[in-house]
Amino acid sequence: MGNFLVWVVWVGAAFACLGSGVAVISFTNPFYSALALIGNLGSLAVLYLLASAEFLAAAQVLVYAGAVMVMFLFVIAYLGDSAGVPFGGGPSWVAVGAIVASAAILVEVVVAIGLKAGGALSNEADVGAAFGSPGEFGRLFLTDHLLAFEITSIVLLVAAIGGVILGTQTRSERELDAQEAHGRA
Amino acid sequence: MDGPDLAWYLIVSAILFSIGTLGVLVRRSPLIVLLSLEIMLNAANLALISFARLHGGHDGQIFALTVMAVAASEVVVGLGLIVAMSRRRLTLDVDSFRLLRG
Amino acid sequence: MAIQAAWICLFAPLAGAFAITVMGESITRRTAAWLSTVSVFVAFAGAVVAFVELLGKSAEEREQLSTAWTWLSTTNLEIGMTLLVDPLSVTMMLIVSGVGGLIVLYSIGYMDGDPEERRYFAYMSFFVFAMLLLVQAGNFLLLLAGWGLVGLASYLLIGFWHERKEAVDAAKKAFIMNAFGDATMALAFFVLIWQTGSLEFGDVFARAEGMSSTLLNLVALGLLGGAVAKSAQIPLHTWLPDAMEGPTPVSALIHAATMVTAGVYLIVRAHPLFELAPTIQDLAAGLGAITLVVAGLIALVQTDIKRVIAYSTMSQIGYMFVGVGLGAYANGMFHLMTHAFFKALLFMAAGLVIHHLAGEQDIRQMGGLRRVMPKTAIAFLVGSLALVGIPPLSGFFSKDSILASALASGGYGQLLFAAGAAGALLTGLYTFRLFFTVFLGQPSQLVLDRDHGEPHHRGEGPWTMTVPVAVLTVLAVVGGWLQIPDVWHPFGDWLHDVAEPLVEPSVAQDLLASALAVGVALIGIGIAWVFYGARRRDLPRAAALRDILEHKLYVDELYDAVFYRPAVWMAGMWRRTIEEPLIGGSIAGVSLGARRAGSALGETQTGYLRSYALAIAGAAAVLVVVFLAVQ
Amino acid sequence: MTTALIFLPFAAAVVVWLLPLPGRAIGSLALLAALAEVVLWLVALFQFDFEQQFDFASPQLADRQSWFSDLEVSYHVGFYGFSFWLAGLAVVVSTAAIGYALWADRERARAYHGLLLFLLGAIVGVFTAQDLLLFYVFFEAMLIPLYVLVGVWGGARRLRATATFVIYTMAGSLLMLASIIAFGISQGTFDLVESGGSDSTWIFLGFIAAFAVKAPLFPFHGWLVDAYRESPPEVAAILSGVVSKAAVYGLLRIAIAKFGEPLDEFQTTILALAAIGLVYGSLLAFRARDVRTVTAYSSMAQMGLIVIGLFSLSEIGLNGAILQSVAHGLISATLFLLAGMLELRGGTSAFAALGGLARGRPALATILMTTGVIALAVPGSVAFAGEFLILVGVYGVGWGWAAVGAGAIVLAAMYMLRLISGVLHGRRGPAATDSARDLRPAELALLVPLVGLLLFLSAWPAAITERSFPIDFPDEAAQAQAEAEP
Repeated sequence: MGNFLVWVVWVGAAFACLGSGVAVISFTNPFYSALALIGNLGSLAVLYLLASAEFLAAAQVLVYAGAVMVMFLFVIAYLGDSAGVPFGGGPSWVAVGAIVASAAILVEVVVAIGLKAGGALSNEADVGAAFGSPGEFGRLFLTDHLLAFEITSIVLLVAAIGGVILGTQTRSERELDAQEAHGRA
Repeated sequence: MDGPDLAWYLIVSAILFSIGTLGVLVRRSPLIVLLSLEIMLNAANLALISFARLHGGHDGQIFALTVMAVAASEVVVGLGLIVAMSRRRLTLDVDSFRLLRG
Repeated sequence: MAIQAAWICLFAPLAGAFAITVMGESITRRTAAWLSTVSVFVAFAGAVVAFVELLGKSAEEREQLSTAWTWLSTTNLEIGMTLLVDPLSVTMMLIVSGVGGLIVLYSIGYMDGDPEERRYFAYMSFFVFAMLLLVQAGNFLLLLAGWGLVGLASYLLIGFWHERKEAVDAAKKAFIMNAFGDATMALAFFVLIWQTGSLEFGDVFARAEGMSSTLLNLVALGLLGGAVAKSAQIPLHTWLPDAMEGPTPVSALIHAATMVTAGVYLIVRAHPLFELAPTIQDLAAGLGAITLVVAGLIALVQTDIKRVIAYSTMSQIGYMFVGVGLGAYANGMFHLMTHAFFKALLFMAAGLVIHHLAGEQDIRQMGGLRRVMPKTAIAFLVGSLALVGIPPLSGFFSKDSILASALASGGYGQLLFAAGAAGALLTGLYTFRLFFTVFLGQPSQLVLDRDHGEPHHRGEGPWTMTVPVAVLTVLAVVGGWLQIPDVWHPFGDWLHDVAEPLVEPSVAQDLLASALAVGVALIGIGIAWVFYGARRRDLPRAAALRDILEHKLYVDELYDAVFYRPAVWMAGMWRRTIEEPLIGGSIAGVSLGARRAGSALGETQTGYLRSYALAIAGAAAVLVVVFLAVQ
Repeated sequence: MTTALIFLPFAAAVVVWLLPLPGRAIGSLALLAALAEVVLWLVALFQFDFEQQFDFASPQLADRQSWFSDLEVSYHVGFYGFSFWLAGLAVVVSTAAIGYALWADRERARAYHGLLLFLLGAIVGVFTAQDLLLFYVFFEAMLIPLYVLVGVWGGARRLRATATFVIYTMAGSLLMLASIIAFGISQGTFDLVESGGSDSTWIFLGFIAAFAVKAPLFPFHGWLVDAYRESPPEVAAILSGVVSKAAVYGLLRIAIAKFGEPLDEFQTTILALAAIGLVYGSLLAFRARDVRTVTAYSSMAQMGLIVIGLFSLSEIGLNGAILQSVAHGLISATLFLLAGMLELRGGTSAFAALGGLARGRPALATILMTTGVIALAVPGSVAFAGEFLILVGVYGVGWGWAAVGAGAIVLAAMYMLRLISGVLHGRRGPAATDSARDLRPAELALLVPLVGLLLFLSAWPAAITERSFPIDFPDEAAQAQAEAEP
């Protein structure tokens, strides 16, 4: 019975995930897209949980859906009207090519999975309760994956500095603002 | 294990990745391109986590966490660029940046 | 002692040339001239010492070798800077440095006032060095070195007046035809090295007998090629008349007395090789015979005083070739020596005339000079008589000994004898045509003008010019007395051990040859008297023959058509068909292709960011297929 | 010792680049460094043991340091008799070139002199490298300054010249790199002394391609004329005099020393290409219109001759090739420097504009005449000695090669005499004005040592031939001789 419940949850999460993904790329208004992405991230977190990645599921919700997406929404709000551009367009071969390429990747991956399905893919390892727990992560990050950890920290630091620099107003931009303000007045 | 085969996780991951790709390739708004990128990264994360489960090792999950950190950084830089563009009164349309034209 | 003298003899002129070159304008022209003269006379002194030394030794001990340093070597081949002193080389050393010294002395007067006198004397000293190197060389390669360097000196001196195009062209022509001879000699040496492993005269001659007759013929032919080019024998003769563009003393020294006779020296020096290739030796004699007749004929129609003498030189060298080609080595060398005396005399006397007439060389402008320049006329007459072979002057003894040898050499020899006798007739004719035209008759307008003109040219020349002429006049008279057939032959004995003659004419043959030669020569003089002497008869016209002779049998034109023009054409054609379109074009093609490809690829750079992303995605799709397939 | 010889110029180049001195001062400094290099070479001359048996397995004055030990790559340098002379040639010619650059007062002197010194160091490196990878590094290091020197300081069409030069040399050296890697991997070491021979045709051809471009052999000479004509004269002097000898060293040290079967297989082909180059270059030189082009094509012809000597594969031919390399290096350097001096005076080296320069300019006339007659290999000159040995060597392969070579002597006489007459003789050309003065003492100071060396070697060519391959091995000539004497 528990099995059935798992199935229901999984199917629900999977469809929510795919549906919200389609929604992200279909809305014209970026605001709605961003909201759809939050849904997408949330349903993914459910899938993570089902795959025994509890810590990651939590991080997904807290960091991604929480922090990152809020930033997105701030920016969209800041941009206001100017964020809206036509949906697609450009040369038609780009659109056609995009569909073909995406479909091709999808088909190929599915074929690849199908070739392996039923064999190795069905025999997952037995894992203990500690699998995917924060404690385990902490231990690994400070032992085996110390380098990855450090590099990640440097990447984050660099990104932070980059964000600050990109966000700083330059003189030419201040002049633009001043002109506009003057024009309005 | 309870629930579906890991193959299904991978199939969801593949579909999600394709949706993200389509979004990146079709949409002109840099914001939505950025969002689609997030979808692609998450699709990859899902695959990583599935394989971690399959092999019973933590490496995949560690990798996924790193991807998240990188994704966050990427969002910071991407959004920073978008804001800077808008402040310079540039159109927020990826098709309008064509300086690379040969 | 003889060896040390030989080294001094060799290097004194080089030192002179070097000193004049390096000191440049810090010495006066006159000093440079004397420096050169002294250096050549020092060489002569060295030659005399060596000669006296050798005279005092027995015949077997007269050959001495001395190696100062290794000139060129590899593991299996060692070629030393080796001098060979033996009767043959000492004879040549005496002739070269002795006659050379007189001519350099003569040049002091002749070249006086030329702005580049220093250069002239440096070249002259250098030439004497090169010629001495040629005759003293102890191996074939050093001989070739001297051979090439005399060619170089000849080039430098023919083109001495380098602002005249004719002079420069003549110089180049002389050099290139001689370079051809150098090349054939070099080829012969390649064969010798591979067959005998050495270029030392002794080793080569000792080992040559083991060679196949084909190779021996090739070697001899190669050497003959060099000899023919250097000695201006048919068919490589056309440079010598043009070489008369150089100053007259140069013509006397290089193109009469010494360098052009080097071919004769070479055949004598390498006679063991030629004797192993009798066909080629006969060919040498045959070429000599053809040359002596043809050159005599051409000399008949020349109007330039120096060119007449130049053709006469070719003709006389033809006699020498006949002599050495038949194996009468001492006789050939003897004629070489006497010829050096009387031909240098003729050139220098002609030089006096030219000097007197301020550079005029056309005999049609001359005449009656006997009255103005009586001593010169006598000298010229002595030289002419010696050349024609009138007893008891030197030419008689030397030329008749060659003719006698020819008479003694069987059927082929008698054919050559006939040619030689015809040549004697021609010699008498053209020589006295020249003498009568220039010195007899009424003084021409030019002569009268010059004589009442500048006082500088009064008289017959400064003492530096007249003394050498006087000395050579004496030598031209007495030079032949060294060898009187069947009576007295120190010259033949002197050279006997170096080059044993192959023929020994009998007394009867000697007498017959002498009588015939003198007889036809007198007939020649008589004909000349009829046409050019007091009476001045009109000449038979024979325009076609004249034309052929004046164009030197069209050999120049032939070479022009066969070698020069094809080379020029080929160079031009290669430049048009290979160098520019293929070699240059391939570069242009590569760069054009790269540029085209670049702009074509540039088209794909639309600038749409999404098209780049699409490319990435498409590539990923393709890569997945590749991975699946490879797996 | 060898290391010092290589790195002295490099160090000097760095100093010259860094010191902020004015042009003349920096030029003098560079000249001093070059003279120091000459002195160093002379010191090495006395240390070198010419008595020692020649053997490719034992370079002298060698230095060795491991570089990448897992690939068996090492910094390994050393001299053999023949490479010692080539290095000496490089040092002497480069010194004269640097002196000329000082005299001509080039713009941006620090960069210019620095590059020249760098070039010198790389060339000495090429002539000493005993490790293939090191050889490649120096080979390429030699090309970089050349690209810049031609491309920046060259004549009007310098960009085209540089582009052509780059394309050709790059194509050649990339093929060589492929060959080096294949050879090194298959041998398990890149060390030339330790590695054995190979029979691979493709590896052999890769090396040949690089050296054929460098020499250049017909038909790989497309870069030659433009590069020699457009570069500054002192660079052309180094390029034709010295850099082309890197091909000689490479052919000898690698192609001939390491390959057995392919060498026999391709001997005729390479001899044929070299012979074609010899005749072709001579004929084109004969029709060229200025001093530089004549010298350029004659250079090609001479390199053809040298390659003929190398590929005669006989000891005499090899000896001749080395002697001729040294002689040709000195000759073409002198001629290019002279062409530069003529250009400084009249702005051109075209025969149409020159002529009649002998009158009143004795020093110029004497130097040009002396160099010219040595260049045309007048018997008795060092060039003649070299050609003679080469042709003796190749006569053993076939008499036809020797005959072609001997014919080329006549052609050489034709084009060289044309050059001499075109500049010195005949009527005065428009560029031969009174302001075109005789050679100045400074110019004589550059040329007289070169010409003096040529004359010295003419008097004693054995100085080099006795000391290039001091070895006794019975080759074919000796066998033939032994057969001739029963």
